[in-house]
Amino acid sequence: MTLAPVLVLAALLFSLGVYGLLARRNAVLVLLAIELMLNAVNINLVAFEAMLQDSLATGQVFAIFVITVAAAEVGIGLAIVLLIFRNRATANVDEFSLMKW
Amino acid sequence: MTNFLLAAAEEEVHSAVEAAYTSGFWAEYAWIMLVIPWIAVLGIIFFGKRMKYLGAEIAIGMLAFNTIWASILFILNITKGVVYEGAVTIAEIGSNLIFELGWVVDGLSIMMYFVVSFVGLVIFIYAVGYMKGDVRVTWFFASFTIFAGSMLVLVGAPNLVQLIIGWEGVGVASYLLIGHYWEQKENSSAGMKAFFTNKVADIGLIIGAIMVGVTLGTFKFSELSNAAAEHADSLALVAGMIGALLFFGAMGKSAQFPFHIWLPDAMAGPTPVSALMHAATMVTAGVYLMARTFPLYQNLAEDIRPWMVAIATITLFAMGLLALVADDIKKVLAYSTVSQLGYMMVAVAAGGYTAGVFHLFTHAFFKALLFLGAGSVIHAVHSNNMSDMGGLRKDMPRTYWTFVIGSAALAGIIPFSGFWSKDEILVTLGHEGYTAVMWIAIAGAFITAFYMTRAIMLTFHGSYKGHGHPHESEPVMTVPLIILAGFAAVVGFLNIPGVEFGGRGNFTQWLGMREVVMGDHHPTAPDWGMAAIGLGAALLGVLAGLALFARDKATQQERDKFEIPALYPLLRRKYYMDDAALGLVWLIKAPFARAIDWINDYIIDGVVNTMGFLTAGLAQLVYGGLDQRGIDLGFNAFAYASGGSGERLRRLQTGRVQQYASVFVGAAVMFVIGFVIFG
Amino acid sequence: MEWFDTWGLSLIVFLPLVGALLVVLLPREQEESHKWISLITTGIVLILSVVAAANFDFGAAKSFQYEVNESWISAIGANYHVGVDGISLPLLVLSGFVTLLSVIYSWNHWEEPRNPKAFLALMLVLLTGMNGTFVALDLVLFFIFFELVLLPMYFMIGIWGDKSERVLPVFGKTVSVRLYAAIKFFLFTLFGSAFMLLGFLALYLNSADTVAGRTFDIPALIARAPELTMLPVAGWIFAGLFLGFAVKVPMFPFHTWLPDAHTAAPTVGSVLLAAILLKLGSYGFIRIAIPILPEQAKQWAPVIAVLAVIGIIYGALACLAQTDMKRLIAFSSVGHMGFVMLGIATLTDVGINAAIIGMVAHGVITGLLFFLAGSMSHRYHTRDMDRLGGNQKLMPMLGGILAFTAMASLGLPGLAGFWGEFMALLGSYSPLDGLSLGLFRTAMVIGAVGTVLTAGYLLWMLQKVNLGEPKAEWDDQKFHDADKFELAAWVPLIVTIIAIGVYPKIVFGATTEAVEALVKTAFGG
Amino acid sequence: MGYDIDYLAIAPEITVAVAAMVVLSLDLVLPRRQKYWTAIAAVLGVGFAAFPLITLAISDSGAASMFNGSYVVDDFALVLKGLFVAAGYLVLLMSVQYIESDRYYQGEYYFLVLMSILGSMVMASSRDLIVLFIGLELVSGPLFLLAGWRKGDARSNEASLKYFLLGVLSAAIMLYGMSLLYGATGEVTFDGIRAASAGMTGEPLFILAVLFVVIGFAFKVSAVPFHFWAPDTYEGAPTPITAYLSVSSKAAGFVGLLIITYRALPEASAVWGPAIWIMAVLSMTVANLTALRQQNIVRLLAYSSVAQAGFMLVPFAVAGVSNDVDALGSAFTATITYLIIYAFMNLGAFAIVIAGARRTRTGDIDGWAGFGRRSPVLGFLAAVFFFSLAGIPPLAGWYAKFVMFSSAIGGGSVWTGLLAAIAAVNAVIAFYYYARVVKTIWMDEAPDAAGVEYEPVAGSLRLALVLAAAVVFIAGFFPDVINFFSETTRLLASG
Repeated sequence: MTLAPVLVLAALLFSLGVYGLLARRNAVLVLLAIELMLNAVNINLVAFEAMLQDSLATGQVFAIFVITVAAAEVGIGLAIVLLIFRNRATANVDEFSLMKW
Repeated sequence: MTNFLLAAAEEEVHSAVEAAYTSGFWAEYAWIMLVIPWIAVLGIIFFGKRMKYLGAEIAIGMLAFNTIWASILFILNITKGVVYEGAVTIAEIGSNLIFELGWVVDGLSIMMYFVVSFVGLVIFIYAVGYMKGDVRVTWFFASFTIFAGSMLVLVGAPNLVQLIIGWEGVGVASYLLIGHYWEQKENSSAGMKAFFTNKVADIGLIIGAIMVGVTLGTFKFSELSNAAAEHADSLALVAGMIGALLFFGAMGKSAQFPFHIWLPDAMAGPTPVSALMHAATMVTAGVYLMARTFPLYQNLAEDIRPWMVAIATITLFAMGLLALVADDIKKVLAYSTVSQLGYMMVAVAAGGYTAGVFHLFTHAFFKALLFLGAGSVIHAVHSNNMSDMGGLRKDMPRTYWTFVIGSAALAGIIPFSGFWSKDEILVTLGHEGYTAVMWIAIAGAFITAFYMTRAIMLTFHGSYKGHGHPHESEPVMTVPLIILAGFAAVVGFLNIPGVEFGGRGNFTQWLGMREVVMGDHHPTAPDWGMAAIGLGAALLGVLAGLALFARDKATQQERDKFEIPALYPLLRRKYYMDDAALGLVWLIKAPFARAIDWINDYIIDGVVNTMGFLTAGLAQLVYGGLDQRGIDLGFNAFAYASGGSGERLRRLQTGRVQQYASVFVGAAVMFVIGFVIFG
Repeated sequence: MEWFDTWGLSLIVFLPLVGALLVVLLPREQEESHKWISLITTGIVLILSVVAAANFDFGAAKSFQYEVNESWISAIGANYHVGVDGISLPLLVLSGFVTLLSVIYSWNHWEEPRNPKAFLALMLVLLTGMNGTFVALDLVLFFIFFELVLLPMYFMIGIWGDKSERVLPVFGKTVSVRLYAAIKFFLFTLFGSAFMLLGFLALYLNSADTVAGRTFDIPALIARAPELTMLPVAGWIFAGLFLGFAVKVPMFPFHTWLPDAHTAAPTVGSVLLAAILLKLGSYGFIRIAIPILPEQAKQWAPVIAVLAVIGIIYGALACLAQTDMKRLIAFSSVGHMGFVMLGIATLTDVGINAAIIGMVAHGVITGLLFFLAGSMSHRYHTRDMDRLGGNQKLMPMLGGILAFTAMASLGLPGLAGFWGEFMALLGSYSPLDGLSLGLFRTAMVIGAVGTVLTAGYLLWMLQKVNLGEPKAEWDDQKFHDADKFELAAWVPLIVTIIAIGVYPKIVFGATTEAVEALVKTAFGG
Repeated sequence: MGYDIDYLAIAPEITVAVAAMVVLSLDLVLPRRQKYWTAIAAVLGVGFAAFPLITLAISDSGAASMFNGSYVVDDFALVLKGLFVAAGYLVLLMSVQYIESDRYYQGEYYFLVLMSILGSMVMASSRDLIVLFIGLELVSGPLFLLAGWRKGDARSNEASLKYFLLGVLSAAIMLYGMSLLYGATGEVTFDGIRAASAGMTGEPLFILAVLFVVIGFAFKVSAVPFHFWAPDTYEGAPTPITAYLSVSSKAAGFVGLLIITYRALPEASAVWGPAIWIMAVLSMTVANLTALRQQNIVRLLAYSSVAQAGFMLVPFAVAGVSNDVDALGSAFTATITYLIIYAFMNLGAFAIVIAGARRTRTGDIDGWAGFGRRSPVLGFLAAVFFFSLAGIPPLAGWYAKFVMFSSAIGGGSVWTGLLAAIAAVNAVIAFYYYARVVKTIWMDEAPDAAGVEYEPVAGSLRLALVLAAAVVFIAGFFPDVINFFSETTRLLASG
């Protein structure tokens, strides 16, 4: 198995995530886009681990940590979105510009 | 050139000096004369107001003390000859730059001590009467004492630096005294003019002193000759320049053309100030400097002497002419002083050390006398202008007669002192080969006699044209007049060639009592031919004056009908010299100074402020620009690149979180691309 | 006196800080205690400085005395190294002296918003900074003290300064005089000192081949000068030091903070600024820049000389255009410091001695002038010379002192100001071998012309302020002449001016040998 | 080396973790009126963590290594943990009054802060990518929530959202970089990466990996152009949290950057060196210029902290550009020194902002006019902290700037010299806006002196102010105190 196609897949997935993050209005969709990016990382980690034949399975371990943390982060994200939705009755990220740079 | 140095450094001088009385009490402690004026100043300032004569007694006591001391030295010099020098070091920089304060006692300085102290004393006494009821007598006497004290420091200076100290001190005192009535702006301006003009000339003195100090490694007059011998090579290059610079300095103080402009204005001060300034202090300082540094001119800076003679000649003649048209009696005397200073300077410049100094000596007495006499008149008629005078002869006989004696001395009428000293100058000029100058000087003698006759006629003869009833001044003023008249009459005899006093020759030998021989020409017998020519010119002047001004008329203006059409406006405007000077000052003050101020505020500070505002503007640009345009731009570009539609672009512009994120990603991409390209 | 050898200088430097702490800790109501604490502290500091001068071994003026060298920041080899030699001794005494007089003067002269507690505390901190700069023998220590003076002065100007407003030329923006001046002062100095610090660091990094050997020690760096001055970056280093010191002096085109700061500052602030703070810059040249980088000093000397001479003429001409008395005096500082820098630029012992006595003289004279200007504006509530006039009549004593001080300021021989000017000209007639004679002699002549202009503006100021009849607007007002606190502050300065003028050995006695050694070490011969 | 857990070595972390649990439990059981005990428990808990730290520091047992070298407690870790504990302690002190006066619950607040502190402590000890990542997320996660603590305030919500989205984006980019790094080197431990990365400088994958990782941390330290979140978040978040963000969170980012660059990727200095050079220049210049225009004091401090981050990046850039071993070491300690000093002076500045806040909490700088006359002590302290930030001697900030300049000049190349010059100009610009605050406090007239109400300053806040001021003064006069800590960490740089 060659590594390259997997890496390309991961890169594409990551790019898709970035695009989603930048282009989606709805906060929930933005959160999902982030999940895409993190999963791209996971693909990378697992693929590299397979290529390297790491005896400690470091890549997989790393991936599991990433999955866990990603879950926590999405939890936090949803909590924030919920909070905002309560206050402002919208979940569109582009409407939050009270503070200017 | 250096042959003189060798010769001088050898026998004659040393034999003379060694024979002299060098270390007596009076010479060793002569510094007291230089110090007590300053103690007196403090005494006057702190206690003067509480005293009966408001501090004058301290000033007079001090000068009386100095007069006695100077007289003793004078007598010692006549009998034994005195050469002594002492100093305390006030600073040592490195090994060869030493600053000292000290006192020198030799023929020249003894003569000056005496003149300053004695003439000063007389004037001070006179001033007690003259200044009675003045707004600030104490202040006046304090300044007066500073004046005399500075002059003593100056003439006692054994080195150039101390001379500069005294020199500037004299300048400040003159500023204070000329501007004594500073409530009027003209008076304070006159003081400023005096100080400022002198300050300009001082550039020469200071730079000259620096060049002497650096080239020769000493500022001491007594070491100048020896040091000059040692550094003959390096000195040869700069001697002329040093001479010119020192002379430049002397021109200021001694009011040589074109620095004479301050002197007539200086009449703004009380009359005793004019007397002191013109007789003993201030204006003689320049001549004194030339006399003190005479060996330098005599032997090293020979090249510039003709120039000096030329300037002095212009001064003696052109300034004498100005005295013809002045209405203010003090201005007549002032221009006459400038003219006489020209005589002194021309003599010294031509090589007549003794002649020049002797004229200084005699001039001190008769000019003090004339000013005090004028003061007495002014005191009586409350005006400076001769147009308000006339016929005072009967009301003020003592003033009249003393004034006549003074005028005669000034005009060079035998046997008064001015005759002898002026004669010696003429002789010297002739001997040194300045024949043309000599004839101009003779013409000058004619003019002198002419304008003095005019002054006497307009003031004392005819009928009184002023207001009120003038009467003779009180004794405190007339007694000094009489004393001075006595001296003005007789001091000329001290230097009749061939006539000796006290076994050590006459004034010439007393004056020559210095560590270095002066090497000027000394006639051994009177030159009666020259005397006759000089006297003739003077008498001619008197006659001309009598012819023109003797007759009384209704107004003084009518009497004063002396007009030379071409010359008169020129003289009235004082050759436009004052206008030129004023123009220069205006030029500096108005356009230059304003330009600098403008440059400061608009250019330099403008740059500084611009930097500040630019930074602020840049801040606005970074803050506002990046926010409003840059980020949008970057984000739009990104959105466009990712295939976004116009509708999306518009929408995305408002979503700030995503804008931030897009910049974030964009920057990351830039970094990567940067490394791909440049890495 | 053994304790003095080790503790003397540290006491001189840090006692004011202790005093400031005491002042701060006492409640604001106890004004008298604040004043007395400040007076006693500055008094002790001055006494200690005088003791230091009295015990000073003038025979060994070129070596550092009362030296203390303790490890301070071991990581960078910076030490608490203090000591005085003949060069710093006069300045050390001067700073204690002027500060004491400032405290005395302040006794009953408070500018709005008063608050003596804060003002005195700042003044004491300032004293620490000034004294520290003069005794520091370590670049880092020097830097700390050099910067330490900024804060108190910033607050003095900003809080107690001139409350009026003015319009900035060119931009037409209205600014508060004191705030503009305060920030300008700070930014200028900070800008210079930032680059100065870079220079110090570069010196440090090149001071030895190994990390352990590197040092900020000034004497050690001077000893290493022959190698340091040959570094390829030495020119840059000197440029950095130059920038730092030149701003502080201030030299011509970096001077514009000075008129603003002086004009805006409260009286005592102006006095201290003129008397001591400006000296830090020129002292830095003498203590650090020249001996450590002699070759660069030689290369830069013509530049410094030209800028100095421009400063002399420029300052004088600018003075003639002023209508604000304090601003005029401020501009005069530009000219006077020009003479100081001209002296330094000659790189000869004569010139540097001239610079030091010029610094001391300018300190006492201009300090006194600012005192007088302050007292006058205190009474007239204006500094506009067109409105003043006849001061001599209204207040004879104050007017007399003003006249005296103006005379001293114009370099009257026999008073302190003369020696600095005269010797600076003397020095520039024969600068160090290898420097352009033509340039320096031209500088001398222009400098001499500058003395005339100096006389011109000071006399002009006297005429406008002191002489003439008082203007009608003052007719009904009662003016009280100099009071006892003012006299107590001024008379010592007057005495000093005369004393130094008549007997300059007071200063030269300490400096000559040290300067000679400095020049010899730096330039050989 | 081994898998054994040295409980003594991780006692500080355990203390903090236990304290967090206690706080959470207390919050559960305590009635509403006695919630303040949670605050006391949190403050005491962090305080207690200092004891094992000190014990560890004093004992010369050497470095403790756990989890096969992934978690190391050495001098570097101890010093930074000490910093995190101290900074956390101060933040907690600053929080007490602020949180009490709010309507919101207390327990979670302290729990979250404690967890964040714990995370930063973990980062200090991390010696592989996984632990580093865990630590980083542990720091950030609670902060996302804390930033939105003022739940009813739309600004606070927005702050939270922005911070969260950008934080996760950066985490994702960094993780992506980490995955590539793992792929390129086959290692996750730093020592392993270092060994494996020799000679890999030219490989695009490696370069990409390094850049992404560095960018991830650049976000954390809020370096330009990855700083956009900072001002908004700082403004919206509760002030004590802002203080925490600008100090501890930033410090954690720097710790990560330090370990990554010096420990794991010294071979890749040709990559991160120029990148950080650019970021340093941009951070200093852009942030300083922007700060000049700010009207809100918190935003001003936000930009100030961005600029300060730029100054702190200077030594990295030098280390990246220079090859000199000495320069490397001094650059490393320079950053640590700067970080320590910055922590205290910035916390002090925020404490002043909290203490001086009006009831309205507008934070407008002009609203501070006349503050110095009203409360001279606070005004004095404000001057101290702001001038210290500006780097004016003898306040501690000077030494931070000093070592920064020192390392820049020590780089010895044209680039580092240029960097030093840019930093010097920026230090001058920065002074202007710091001075502006002090000017407003001391020199401007209060426009409405009568109607302004200030909150009384609580004892805990006073303690925080005194502690910070004490450090600022002591470190200013005796920088060796700071050096003592930063020098012990030098070993890490040399491997």
